[in-house]
Amino acid sequence: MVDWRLFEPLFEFARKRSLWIVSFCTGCGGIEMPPLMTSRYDLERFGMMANPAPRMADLFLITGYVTPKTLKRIIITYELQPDPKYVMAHGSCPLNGGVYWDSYNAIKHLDKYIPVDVVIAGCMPRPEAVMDGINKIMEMIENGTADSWKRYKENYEWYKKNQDELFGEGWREREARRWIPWLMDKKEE
Amino acid sequence: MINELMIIIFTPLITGVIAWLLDIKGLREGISILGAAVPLAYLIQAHQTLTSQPSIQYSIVISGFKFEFLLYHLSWIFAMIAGVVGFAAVLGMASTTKDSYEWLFALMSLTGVYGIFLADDLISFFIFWEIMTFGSFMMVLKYNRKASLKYFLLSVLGAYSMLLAIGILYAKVGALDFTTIQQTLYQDAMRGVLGTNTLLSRNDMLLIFGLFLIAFGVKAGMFPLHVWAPDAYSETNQSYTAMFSGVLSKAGVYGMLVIYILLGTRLMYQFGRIGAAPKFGYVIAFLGGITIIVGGLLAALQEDIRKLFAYSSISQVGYILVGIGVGSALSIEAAIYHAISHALFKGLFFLIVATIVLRTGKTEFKDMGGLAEKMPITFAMTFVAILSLAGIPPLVGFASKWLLFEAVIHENMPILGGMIFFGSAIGFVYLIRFTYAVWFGQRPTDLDDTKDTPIPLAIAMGILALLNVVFGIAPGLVATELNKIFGKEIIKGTIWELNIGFGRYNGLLITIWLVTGIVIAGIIYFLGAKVRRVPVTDTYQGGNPVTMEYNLTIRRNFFLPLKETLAFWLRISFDRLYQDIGRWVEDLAETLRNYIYNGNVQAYAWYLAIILLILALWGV
Amino acid sequence: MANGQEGGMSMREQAIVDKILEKAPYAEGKVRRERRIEFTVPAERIRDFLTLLKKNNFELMLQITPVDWPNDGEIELIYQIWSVTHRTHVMVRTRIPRELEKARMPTVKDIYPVAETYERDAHDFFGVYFEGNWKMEMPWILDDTEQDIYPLRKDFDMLQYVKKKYKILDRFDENKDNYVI
Amino acid sequence: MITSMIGIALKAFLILLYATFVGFMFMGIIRIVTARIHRRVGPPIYQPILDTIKLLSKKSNITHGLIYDFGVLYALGATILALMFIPLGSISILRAYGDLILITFLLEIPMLGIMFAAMSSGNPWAGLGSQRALLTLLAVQVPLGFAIVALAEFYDTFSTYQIVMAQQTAGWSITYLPLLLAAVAYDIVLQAMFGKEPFDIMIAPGEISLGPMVEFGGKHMGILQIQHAIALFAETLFFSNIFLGGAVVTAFASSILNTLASLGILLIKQLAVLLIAIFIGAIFPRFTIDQAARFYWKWPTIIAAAGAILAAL
Amino acid sequence: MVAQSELIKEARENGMDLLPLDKDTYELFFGPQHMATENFSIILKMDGHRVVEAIANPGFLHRGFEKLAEFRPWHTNVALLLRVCVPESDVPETIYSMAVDEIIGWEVPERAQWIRTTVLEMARVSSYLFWIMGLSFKLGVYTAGQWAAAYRERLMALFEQLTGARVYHIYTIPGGVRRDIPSDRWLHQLKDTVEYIKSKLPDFDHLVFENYITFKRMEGIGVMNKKFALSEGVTGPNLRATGVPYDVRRADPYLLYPELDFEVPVLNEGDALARALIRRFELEQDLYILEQLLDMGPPSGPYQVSDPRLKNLPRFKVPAGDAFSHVESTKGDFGAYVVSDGKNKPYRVQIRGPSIAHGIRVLEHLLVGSRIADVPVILMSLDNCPPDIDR
Repeated sequence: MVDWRLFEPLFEFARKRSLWIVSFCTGCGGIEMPPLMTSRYDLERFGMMANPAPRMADLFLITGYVTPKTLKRIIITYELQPDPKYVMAHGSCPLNGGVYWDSYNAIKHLDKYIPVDVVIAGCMPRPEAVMDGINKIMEMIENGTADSWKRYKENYEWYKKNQDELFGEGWREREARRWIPWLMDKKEE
Repeated sequence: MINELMIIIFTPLITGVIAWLLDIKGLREGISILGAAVPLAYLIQAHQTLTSQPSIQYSIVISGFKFEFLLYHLSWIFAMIAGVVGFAAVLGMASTTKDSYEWLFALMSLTGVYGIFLADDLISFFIFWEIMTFGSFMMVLKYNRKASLKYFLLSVLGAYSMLLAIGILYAKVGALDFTTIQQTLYQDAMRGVLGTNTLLSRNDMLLIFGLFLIAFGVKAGMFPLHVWAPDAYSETNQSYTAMFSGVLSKAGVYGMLVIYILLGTRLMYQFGRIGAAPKFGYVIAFLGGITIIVGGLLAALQEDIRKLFAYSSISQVGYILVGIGVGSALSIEAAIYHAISHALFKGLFFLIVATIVLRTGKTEFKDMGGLAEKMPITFAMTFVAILSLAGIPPLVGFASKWLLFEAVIHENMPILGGMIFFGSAIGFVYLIRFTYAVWFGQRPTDLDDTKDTPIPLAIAMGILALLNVVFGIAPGLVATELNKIFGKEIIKGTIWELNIGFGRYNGLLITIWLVTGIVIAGIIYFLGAKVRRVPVTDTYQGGNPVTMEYNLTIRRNFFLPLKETLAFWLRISFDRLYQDIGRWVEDLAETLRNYIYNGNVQAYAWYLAIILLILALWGV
Repeated sequence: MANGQEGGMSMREQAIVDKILEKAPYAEGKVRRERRIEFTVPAERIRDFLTLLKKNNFELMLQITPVDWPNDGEIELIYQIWSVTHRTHVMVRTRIPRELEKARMPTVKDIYPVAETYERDAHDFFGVYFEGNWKMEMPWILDDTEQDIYPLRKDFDMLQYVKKKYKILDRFDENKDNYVI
Repeated sequence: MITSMIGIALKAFLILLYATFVGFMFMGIIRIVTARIHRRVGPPIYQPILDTIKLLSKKSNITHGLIYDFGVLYALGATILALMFIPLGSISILRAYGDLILITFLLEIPMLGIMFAAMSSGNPWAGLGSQRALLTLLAVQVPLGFAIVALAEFYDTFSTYQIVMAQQTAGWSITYLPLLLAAVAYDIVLQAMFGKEPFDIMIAPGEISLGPMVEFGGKHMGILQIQHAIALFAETLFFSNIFLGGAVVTAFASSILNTLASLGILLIKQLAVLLIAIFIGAIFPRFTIDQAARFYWKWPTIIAAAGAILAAL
Repeated sequence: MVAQSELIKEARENGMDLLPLDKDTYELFFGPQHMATENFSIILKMDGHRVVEAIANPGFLHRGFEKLAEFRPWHTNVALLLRVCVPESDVPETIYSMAVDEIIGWEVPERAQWIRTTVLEMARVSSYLFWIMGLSFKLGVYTAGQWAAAYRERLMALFEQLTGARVYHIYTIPGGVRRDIPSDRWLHQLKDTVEYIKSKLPDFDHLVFENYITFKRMEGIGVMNKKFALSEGVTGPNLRATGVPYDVRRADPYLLYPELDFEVPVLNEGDALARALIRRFELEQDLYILEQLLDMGPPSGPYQVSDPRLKNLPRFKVPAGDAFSHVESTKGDFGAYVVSDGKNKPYRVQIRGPSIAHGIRVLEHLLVGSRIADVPVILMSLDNCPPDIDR
C-alpha cells in the first residue's frame, strides 16, 4: 500500500543483518552447518538463525548434491518462503554434478530449476568458505543485486518447463498421491 | 391487574395447546412465538410497577388449597432470564422443530419455569416444578428413550425428596406459604439463640436441608447428580436445549436461593459458620467448585458437539453454585449476575449448535471442519459467544466471573478461589477445541454446500449476542437491578463501571483501549505488503506436497495428552456408579420375583400362615 | 598377523561347515579364511537352508547382495549372515537367471524379518522379484521416473540415460578407458 | 476534556514506545546471555529489532483467511491493553483499574489470539502446537490461581497500585512467607509464559518445527515479535510490581527525575526476573506436555496452595 | 485466490473421492525438511498426539554409489565411497581398503595399521560428540549441544593437519595410508585434545545424561527386546543396549584391536536411555583406546606397502576374487563386499550401512504408539544416518 522507497536502505540493512536459514540439510554439506551455528564459527554474530519453518526463513542453503526426489521438496520449500529470499549452493555438485557427474540420480545444474544467488567452491566447502559466501550474499543484498527471487517470479514459465521436463507434468499431485494406497488399506503384517 | 401474573404464567401453556391442536405448519410457529412474547412483554411492563410498589401479589383458592403468587425483584430477574432466553429459544425452535408435539411440551416447561419463579407457597412451587420436569422429560423422550429414562429417574428422586421436605416443614410449621414459613423459622432461630428448645431439632434441619439440596441439586446439575445432563441436553431438539440448559437449570439455582430465603437464618444458627461463609453454604460452594472442574475437564474430552456444551453448561452452573454457597451479599449478587450471563451465552451457544446440526446434519467433531467460510454469520455469533464464555474482558462473561472471583477470594476462601481460577482456563480450552474442529481447517467434501442460518434462528442469536455485548460493556445496568434485591448499594459505580471497594472494573474503558490496541496492530498490519490468499493444501508438511485427500486437521482425540494425564481420575465416574446401582436393583428385583412372588398359590398360603403365627407370638 | 594361526582358527570354522553340510547335502561349503565361510546352494532350496542356519544360531542377517553376471546370464544372490555365537560370517550364494520375468525368488521374510528391506532394495535396483513380500511394490529409494529401469544391472547404460535425462553433459563422447585424473 | 484526552494519548504512546523498546532489549539480552552460556559471541543487542524490521518489510505475505489475520491483531491488541493496566512507577494510565485478576487474564488472552490464528491456517503441525499451548495454559492456571489468591488475601485488595503502595511502606512482599511461596510458584509459571526451556513445549523447534508459528510468514511474524516483546516487558513488570515492591520514588523534586528513578529501579527488578528465567532455561531439556502438566499440578500447586492458605489465616 | 471450495470443486470434477482417508487419524509428514531428520522422511499416521502407524520413506540422498564405483579405478573409489556416511567418513574408506587388501593379499605395514586404528578411533570420538550435539538439540539442552560441537572442532583441526581436510579425509587407501603423520607435535596435540575431552565429560553428564528431565523423556521410550533386535539385524550400540555383547572389534578383530584392551558396555533395558548411556560409556572407552595408542606410539617403518604397481594407479589391477570386511562404526556394523574380475575397475562394490536395518523396520516398529515428542528422541537414540540407507 504505502511507498517505502525512502526506508529501503534501512530494510536492506535489516535484511542483511538478520538472515534466517531454512533448516533443511539437503546434501552432505549439512554436517558443516552445526559447527557454523555453534561456538567456534558462530553465525549468530551476524544475526543468522536456523529456522525450521520455511514461511519465516529467507536464506536457503542447498548444502551439496541434489537428487530429483530432494529437488521436489526444495522447490516446494522454496515456493513456501516469502519473497525476498536468497539461495546459496554449496560445492560443485549443484553446479555440474561434481563427483557424481555421471550419476543418474544427481541434478547436474541446479540453476535450471531454482535461481541460485551464490555458489561456493569446495567439495563440502569449509565453514570459512561458507562464511565467505554469506558475506558475498550480504554485499549483494546491500547493493540490491541479490534478486534471484525476482528472476524466479519473472521467468517462472522457463523454470516450470525445466521442472516438468525432469519430473513430468503434474508431479506434485503424483508425488502426493504416491503414498495414499499404502496409508489407505491395512495389509496384514 | 390481578390476573397479570396468571397471564405471564399460563400464556405459554395455552398457546402450546392451541399450537398442538392446530398443527398447521406456518400458524403454530406464529402462535408459539406469540405465546413466548406475551409474558416477556408483561414482565417488561411490570418493571415500572415494581419501581413504585415493592411487589405484585396474587392468590387463588382452588378446592381448599390457597395458591399464592408474588413478583418481586429477585423473581422478576429470574423471570426475565426465562422470558428472554425462552423467547430466543422459541424463535430458534421455529426453524428446527419438525412437528407440533415439541411445541406443546416446550411451552409447557416454559410455563412450569414461570410458575416456579412467581410461586409464593410451597405447593404451587412443587406443582410447577413437576410441570416443568414433565414438559422437559417429554421433549427428551421423543428423541432418545434411554436418556429420558435416566433424566426421569433422577428428577423423580429430586421431586420425592422435595415432597418429603415440604411434608416435614408443613408438619412442623403448619403453613405452606413462604412468608409464614420464613417468620416461624426466623422466630425459631431467635428462640434457639435465647436458649429455649426450638421447634425443629438439629437432625430435622439436617434432613430438610439435605432433601432440598438433592432436589435442587438434581435440577441444577450439581456434581454427584449431574449425570443426566449430558444425555438429556444432547438428545433433544437443540434450540430447545438453549431453554433447557439456559433457563431450566436456573430453576435449580432459584431453589438454592429459596433455601437461603426460607431456612437461611435457621440453618446459619444451627450449623454456624466457617470463616465468613455459613457452613451449609460452604457445602453448596464446594460441590459447585468440583462441578466446575469435573464439568470443564470432561467437556474438553468429548467427541460430540452437544455433549461438549452440555458438560460446559454444568461447569458454568458450578460457578453460580459457588457464588450462592459463599453466602455474602456480594457473592449472591455475583452468582445471580453469572446466572444471567450464563443464560445469555449458553443459550447463544446451543442456538449455534442447533444451526450446525440443522445445516450439516452431523454432530461428531470428526465429520466437520472448515465451516467458517460457509457460515459467516454463525461464525460471528460463535466468536462473540466464545469471548463471552471464556471470560474475555469486554463481554458479559468476564464481568460476572470477575465479580465472582473478587467475592469468593475476598471471603478468604483460598481453595475455592483456586478452583474458580482453574475453571476459567478450562473455558478457553474446550472452546478452542470446538472452534478448531468445527470452524477451521480442511472442509470434508460433503459439507461443501452448507448454507448459513435460517432467518428466525439468526434473529434469536442476534438478540442474545447483542445482550452479551451490551451487558458486557455496561455492567452497571445489571448491577442496579441486583442492588434492588438487597435494597442497599452493594455494587457501587456508574453504568459503565463496577466498583466494590477492593476492586474496580470499567467495561467501557477496557473496550476503548482494546479497540485502540487492535487499531495500532491494524496500522502495523496494513503498512506491510499485500497479502496473498493461500489454499489449505499449500502448507508446511516437511516439504512434501499434500492434496485434499490427506486429513490435515486433528479433529478426533484432540486432547489425548490431557486424557492420559487425568487417566487416574477418569476411572472414577459417577455415571457408571449409577448404572451399577441400577443394574444391582434390577438383579435384586429379579431374585425377588423368582423366589418370593413366584405365582403359585401354595407359596402365598404359606406366607400368610407364617405372618399370622408371628403376629400371634408377638401377642398383638 | 591376522591369519597367523591359520590352521588352529579355521579348524573351528571347518567343524561348523561340516556340521551344516551333513544336514544340507544339496549345498557345498568351504572355509575362505578364519571367521569367513561360504556355501553355495541351489536357488529353490534357499529357504530350508536359511532355516537350518537360523537354527544353528546364525542370528544376524547383514545383507542380500545381488551381483549381476551378464555373460553367464545369471544374477548371483549372496545372503550375508553373521553369527554372534560362532563369531563367523557366512556367505550363502545362489544363482538365478537374469531375465526380468525369470528372476524370481521366494521371500525369506519369515525366517529373517529384516530381509524384507533387503529384498525391496534388491528389487528396486536389480529387478529380482521376491514372492510373498507384500512391500515389493511400495516405493523404496528410486523415484517413479527410474522405477522400472533397475539401474544397477550391468546392461543399464548409465551415461546414455544421464545424457537423455539431464540433457546438458558434454563430456560423454570421450573414451573412458584411458583417461587420467 | 480534550486536553486531558490528548495528554493521556501521548502518555499512552510514550509507555508503548518505552515498553516495546525495552521488550526488544530484553529479547536481545536473552539471546546474548544464552550465547555467552554456550561460549559464543551472540548477536548484537538490537538484533530482535532488526529481525522485526526484516519481517515487517517482507515483500509478499500469505494469509489463510480473515481469522488468520484477526487472531494476530487481537493478540497484539490484548497485550497493549494489558500493558496499560500495569502500574509503571507513577505514570501508568489505567492504574486505578489495574486489577490483579484482570491483568492475569489479559496476559493469557494473547495466547488465545495466536491459537485462533494458528488453527485457522489448517496445518496439522499448528494444530499440534495449539494442543500443547492450551494444555500448558491449563497446567499453568492452577499455581497461578493460588498465587493470585494468596496475594489478594494477604493485602486484602485486588488493585495492583494499592499493593505497590502497601509494599512501599511494609517492605517487599517476598519478605513474608506466604507471598514468598506464591512468588516461587509464580516464577515457575513465568518460565512457561516466557516460553523458556523446560516448558517451551508450545514452540518446540526440534519436535514440531515451531508449532503454531509454523504458518506465520512475514508481517504476521513481525507483529508476533512485537507482541512477544511487549508481553515480556508486561510480565516482568507485573511480577516486579506485585512481588518485588514496584517503585514509587518521591525523593527528587521534579517529577521527571522521579519517574526516571522509578523506571530505573523497575528495570533492574525486571532484569533480575528475566535473568532467573534465562539461567533456568539454559540448562534444562524440554518436558513433554503431559509430564509438564503433571509437574505443574504437583509441586508449584502445592507451594502456591500453601502460600494461599497461610495468607488466608 | 484459490479458496477451498474451488479446490474441492476441481477435485470433484476429476472424480476423486475426497473424503479424507479415514476420519479417525490424520497424517503428518515428518518430512525431509525437519530439524530432527537429516533429509529422511517418515510418514506418520497420527491419532491425537500418538503415532498409529509409521512408514519410512528414504531415498533422498541416493547417488547410486555402487554403479558409480564400477566406473572408477580402484584408488579413485576411496574418494567416492567415503561420502556414504558423512559424520564418520573414515569407516567406509577403511572397510573398502581392508577388503581390497584382502583380495590382493597385501600385508599392511605396522605403522599404517597404527595410523588406521588411530584415525578410526578419532572418527568414532568425533562422531559420538556429533551425536551428543544432535541428542541435546532434540531434547532441548542447547548448551550441551554447543559445547559438544565446540570440542569436536578440536578433532576437526587435528584431522586437517593429518589429512588436509576436515570431514572427507580420503586418507586410508588400499595398501596403507596416503601420507605419514606430519610431526610429533601432532601427537602431543592429539594427547592434549584427548585429555581435554576426557576432562569435559562430567559436564555432559550433569547437563544431559544425569538430568532428571532426560530420564523422564528417554526412559521406557522405544523399547526393543533382544529377540526382536537380533531378528531385525540391529547392530552396534542399539544391539548392545538390548543385552547382546556383539562388538566387531572384539568379535572379528582387525588392525590393532586384539592388542588394545577395552571393555564392551552392555545394558539390557533396550530403551532410548539405555542406548544413550551405552554411547556415553563407549565415548569414554574410545578416549581410553586413544590414550593406549598414544602411549604405544606409532611403530617406525613405511606407511604404505611397498609395491611397484602403486606407481601407476590407473593401470593398477587387482586379481579376481571377492572379500567382505566390516568395522564397528558408532552407528553399528558397517560392512563392504567387493568383487573384482581382474581389471583396473572393481566389478561390484556393496556397502552395508547399519542404518538400513535401524532406519526402516526397527524405526517403524518403535514409533508405533509413541508420542510425537518421542519421535525425535527415538530417531536420535537409534542414531541412523540416512545416506547409509540410500547409498
